[in-house]
Amino acid sequence: MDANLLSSYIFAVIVLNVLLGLMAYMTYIERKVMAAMQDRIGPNRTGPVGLLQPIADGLKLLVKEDIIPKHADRRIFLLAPLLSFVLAPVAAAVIPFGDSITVFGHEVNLYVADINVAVLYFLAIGSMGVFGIILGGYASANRYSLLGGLRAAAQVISYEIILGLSLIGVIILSGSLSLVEIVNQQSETLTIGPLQLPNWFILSQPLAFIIFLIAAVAETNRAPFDLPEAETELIGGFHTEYSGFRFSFFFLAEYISMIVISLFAATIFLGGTDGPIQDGVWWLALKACIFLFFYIWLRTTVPRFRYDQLMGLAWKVLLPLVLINILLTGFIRLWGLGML
Amino acid sequence: MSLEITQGTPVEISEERALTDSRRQMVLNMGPQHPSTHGVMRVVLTLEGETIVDCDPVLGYLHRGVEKLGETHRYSQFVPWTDRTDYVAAPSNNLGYILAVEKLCGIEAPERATYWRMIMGELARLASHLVWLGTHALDIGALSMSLYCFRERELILDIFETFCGARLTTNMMEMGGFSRPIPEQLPGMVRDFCNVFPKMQAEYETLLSSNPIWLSRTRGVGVIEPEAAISYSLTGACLRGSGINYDVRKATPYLYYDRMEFEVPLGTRGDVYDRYLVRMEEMRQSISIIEQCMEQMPTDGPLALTESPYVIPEHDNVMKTAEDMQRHFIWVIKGFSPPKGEVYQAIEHSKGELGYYLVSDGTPIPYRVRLRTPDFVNLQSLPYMAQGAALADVVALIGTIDIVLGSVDR
Amino acid sequence: MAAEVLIFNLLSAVAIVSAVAMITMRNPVHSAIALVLTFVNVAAIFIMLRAEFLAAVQIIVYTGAVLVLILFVLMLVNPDDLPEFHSGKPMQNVFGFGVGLILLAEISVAILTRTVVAEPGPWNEEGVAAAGGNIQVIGQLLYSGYVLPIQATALVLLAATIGALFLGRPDEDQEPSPKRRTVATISLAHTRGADDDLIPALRAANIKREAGDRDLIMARDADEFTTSAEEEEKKGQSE
Amino acid sequence: MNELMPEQFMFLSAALFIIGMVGVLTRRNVLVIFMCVELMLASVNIAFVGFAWEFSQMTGQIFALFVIAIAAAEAVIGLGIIMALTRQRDTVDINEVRELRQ
Repeated sequence: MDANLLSSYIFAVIVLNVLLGLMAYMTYIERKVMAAMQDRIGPNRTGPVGLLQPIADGLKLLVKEDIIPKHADRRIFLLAPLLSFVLAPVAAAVIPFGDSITVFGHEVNLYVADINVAVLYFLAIGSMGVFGIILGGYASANRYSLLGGLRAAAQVISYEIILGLSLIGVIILSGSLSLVEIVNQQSETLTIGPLQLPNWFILSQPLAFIIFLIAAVAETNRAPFDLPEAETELIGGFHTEYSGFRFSFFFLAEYISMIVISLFAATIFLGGTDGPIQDGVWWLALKACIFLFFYIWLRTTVPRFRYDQLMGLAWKVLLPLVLINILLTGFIRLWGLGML
Repeated sequence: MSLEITQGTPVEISEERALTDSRRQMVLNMGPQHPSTHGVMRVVLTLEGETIVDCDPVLGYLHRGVEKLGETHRYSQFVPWTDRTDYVAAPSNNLGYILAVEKLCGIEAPERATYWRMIMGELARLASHLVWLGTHALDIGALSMSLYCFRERELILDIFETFCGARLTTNMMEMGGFSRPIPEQLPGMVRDFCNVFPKMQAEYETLLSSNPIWLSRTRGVGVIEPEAAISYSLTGACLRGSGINYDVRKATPYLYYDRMEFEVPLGTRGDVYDRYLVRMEEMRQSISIIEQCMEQMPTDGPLALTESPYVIPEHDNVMKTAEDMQRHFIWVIKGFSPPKGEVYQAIEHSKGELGYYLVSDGTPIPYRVRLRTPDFVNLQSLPYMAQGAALADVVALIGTIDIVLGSVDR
Repeated sequence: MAAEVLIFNLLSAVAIVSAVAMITMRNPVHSAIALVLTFVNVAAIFIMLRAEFLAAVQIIVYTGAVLVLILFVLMLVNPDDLPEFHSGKPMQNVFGFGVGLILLAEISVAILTRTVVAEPGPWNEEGVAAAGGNIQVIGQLLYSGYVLPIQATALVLLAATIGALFLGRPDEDQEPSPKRRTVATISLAHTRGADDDLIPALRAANIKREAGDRDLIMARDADEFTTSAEEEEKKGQSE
Repeated sequence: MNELMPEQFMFLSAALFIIGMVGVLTRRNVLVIFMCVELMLASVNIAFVGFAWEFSQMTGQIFALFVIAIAAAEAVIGLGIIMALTRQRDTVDINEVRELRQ
């Protein structure tokens, strides 16, 4: 096995573990931030300022009884959370965490894979991720779960389209589907008169960025698009019947996909590891944190959409906007190339 | 087993019908253990996709026979039971019952006590509206509202605690006024609250009224036409949201509401949003009423009609004079016997017209106690509003009726 | 390279086994999951055959969209009696397998005796890499030599969308949902009545403008708005 | 066998196609039949892509792309028909749908 492949494997393991650890503390940070926004204290009993809370939660979920409903479709019921959980971190494979570094004399790339269809790969994994939710909803033999699964199917199909189309503008400008290439292009400096601006795609594609943000929230089933699990309507929706570590798989999957999509957004629109001083993975982390904060902020602030309003937003508002964005970007690109 | 509901439609039949119906209808049993039914209410929904075809509320999971209990307790012993009907606005329930008994006995509390009763009633309305707002917003998905609302409700509960020692089940009102002195710090607390609260309320409104998702979730949803509102016998914000000008405080003023200057907000469309606006405006009017009460209230004067045989004698005198001691003994052991007759007293409760109907046969125990609880009557409109609505709207509709299951099931 | 062959054979075996599972599973949802597995393996085989773009499209379109739609319809059409076995009649089964075997034999012969060999094109591994990658090559070819077919495909998709809209619209003969009961105004059994018709009476009212287009009417007195519009009109005429 | 042979993908394509065909012929649930049709289309794609790989051409891949696009259109229409069918007849059993057989 050549060293390149080996280093990729090692890096993949590192990314996976960091993601899992981040995810655990993501729940802690979410609870703390929400508490601050809602005028309360948040977890503060387990460890100093509640820092051990995620571990306590994880332990609790692991040792809880694993209940399988009597009429459930047993095999699918067991499969669904695994499917969700396995697919969530896989998408992180294409995210570049920086340039290559030298470890023990080996050149190690700070990404798991640089494939030329990275953006499509990301979308493909995202579209597979919904299977866990749909199947979990179906297999629970519970009508709330079934409704949750149906909602998830319709919602993810609709917003997958929006998500994909919102990236087309960036792809037109960069001319590549590889995330490494997209990041490299963004690290150039744009000079407009006296202004020295980074060539981040958020500046050239602001509309696409906003639409991507909305679609990303919908894609991860977070408030205000958390219809598949709307706890005040569907009592948890697709995971109503899940308990113990199977529930925690769904839970982990949701948070991991949140982190991954934040990293992806930071990579595509905010220049990834590019920063004003000393480029590096910390810039990516900072940018992703902004997105994650945005997620939490939304959750504390806005009410939930209704099913028909959700669909209406996707098809009547976002789709036309994103198509207009593609058209405009195409024209500008052609004009820039001197083809018009 | 066949559960009869008000319209005489057995629940079992509707489930059977849905199962044999060829049109892919699904029966969804919402509750009694559901986070958004505000307690133990069960709603049997017949769905087609996400659209509601039929909606049957099933009540009685919290039935404790409060009315029957009233027929086995002496008049003054029933007051704590009224706390436990609508437990988010206990002082209002106490007030309605005490007013009914006072009407039966033909006595009236002194001026100062009446003003305090009004203040406590309006504070109870505010507390109840805050709980309503928080839970209603939470049902629709605005997570933080409930915490903000409960924060402000805490101030009101502190006032209740200072006044009577209890926070939730206050058992606050007494025959003929108040037998204990008003705590010194209480007027200051009420004034502070009146100063703080409008700012807080403005904050809530910026969070909700200008939020497009909140607007789209509440506007045009659950419309009750004025005719329907009247024929369903709705009261409170459900009626006024549809534009009917009926407020017990204005229509048949009790206490000193005829001395107050306040306005009754009326909606124009009768949807969830109008009821929200009406309740928000009612909160502002309540604050103004409390302020007027604090202004008009005499600083001195008796708090209770201690001379009346229906009222417990002053605590200080019980141990000093033989007469008061005897009266006290009889009042506590035997209770008082109002004259024969029947009486209906309605008050404007936070949820609508709360009526107490009492029949006295001249003994210390009432012959009949009947509660006209507003949310029980208002809940009738749920199937009317839910038909053709989306599944997600049901929680908004249950929220907009503002039910407390203790009061619905009694 | 032997590893390549091994991986290919493994992927093919899983694809075939799950395809067989698809047609033999009793529960259509299980069939759909088996089909997902087949498609994922097919996508992997596409990557092995140097068609990365197609692999991604295969997953996004087939598994991501088409199969999610199928699952959606599966759950929607009959949620209560979903796991039903819709297998064919015995005759049908025998006939089906027979035809399958015959076809398999025919195709096997055709493959093994294949003589047609085309000229190798320029797009071998080096050629594709030189042109910038699989996607770049497909893009360039698609929008140079295949403009007309791609337009036609776009038209087909548009027609399909319109057709699906037409098919999916609600039934015309569907029984209308029960009409809302509107009842004539009755008295509230209190000293005050209520308006039959609010709107004209409200023109003179004390109106508080709320957010947006909403108004709240502030009633100062219980006697406001208790006469109907008709009565008002009559009063005005008599005066 | 040290190298990937063209016969391998051809047999895979044929096998998947035939499995799909047998499914169409033997199953009665219209949705499963529909899935079988999708499988047959995918198997044809394998052949297209395989030949493109064998002869270092791109035409096969481009045609596979068209096939996927048409399959998506077909899926939309097919599922629409199935929805309309279940709405009117309340069945997904192909043997009970005989309107066109007369």
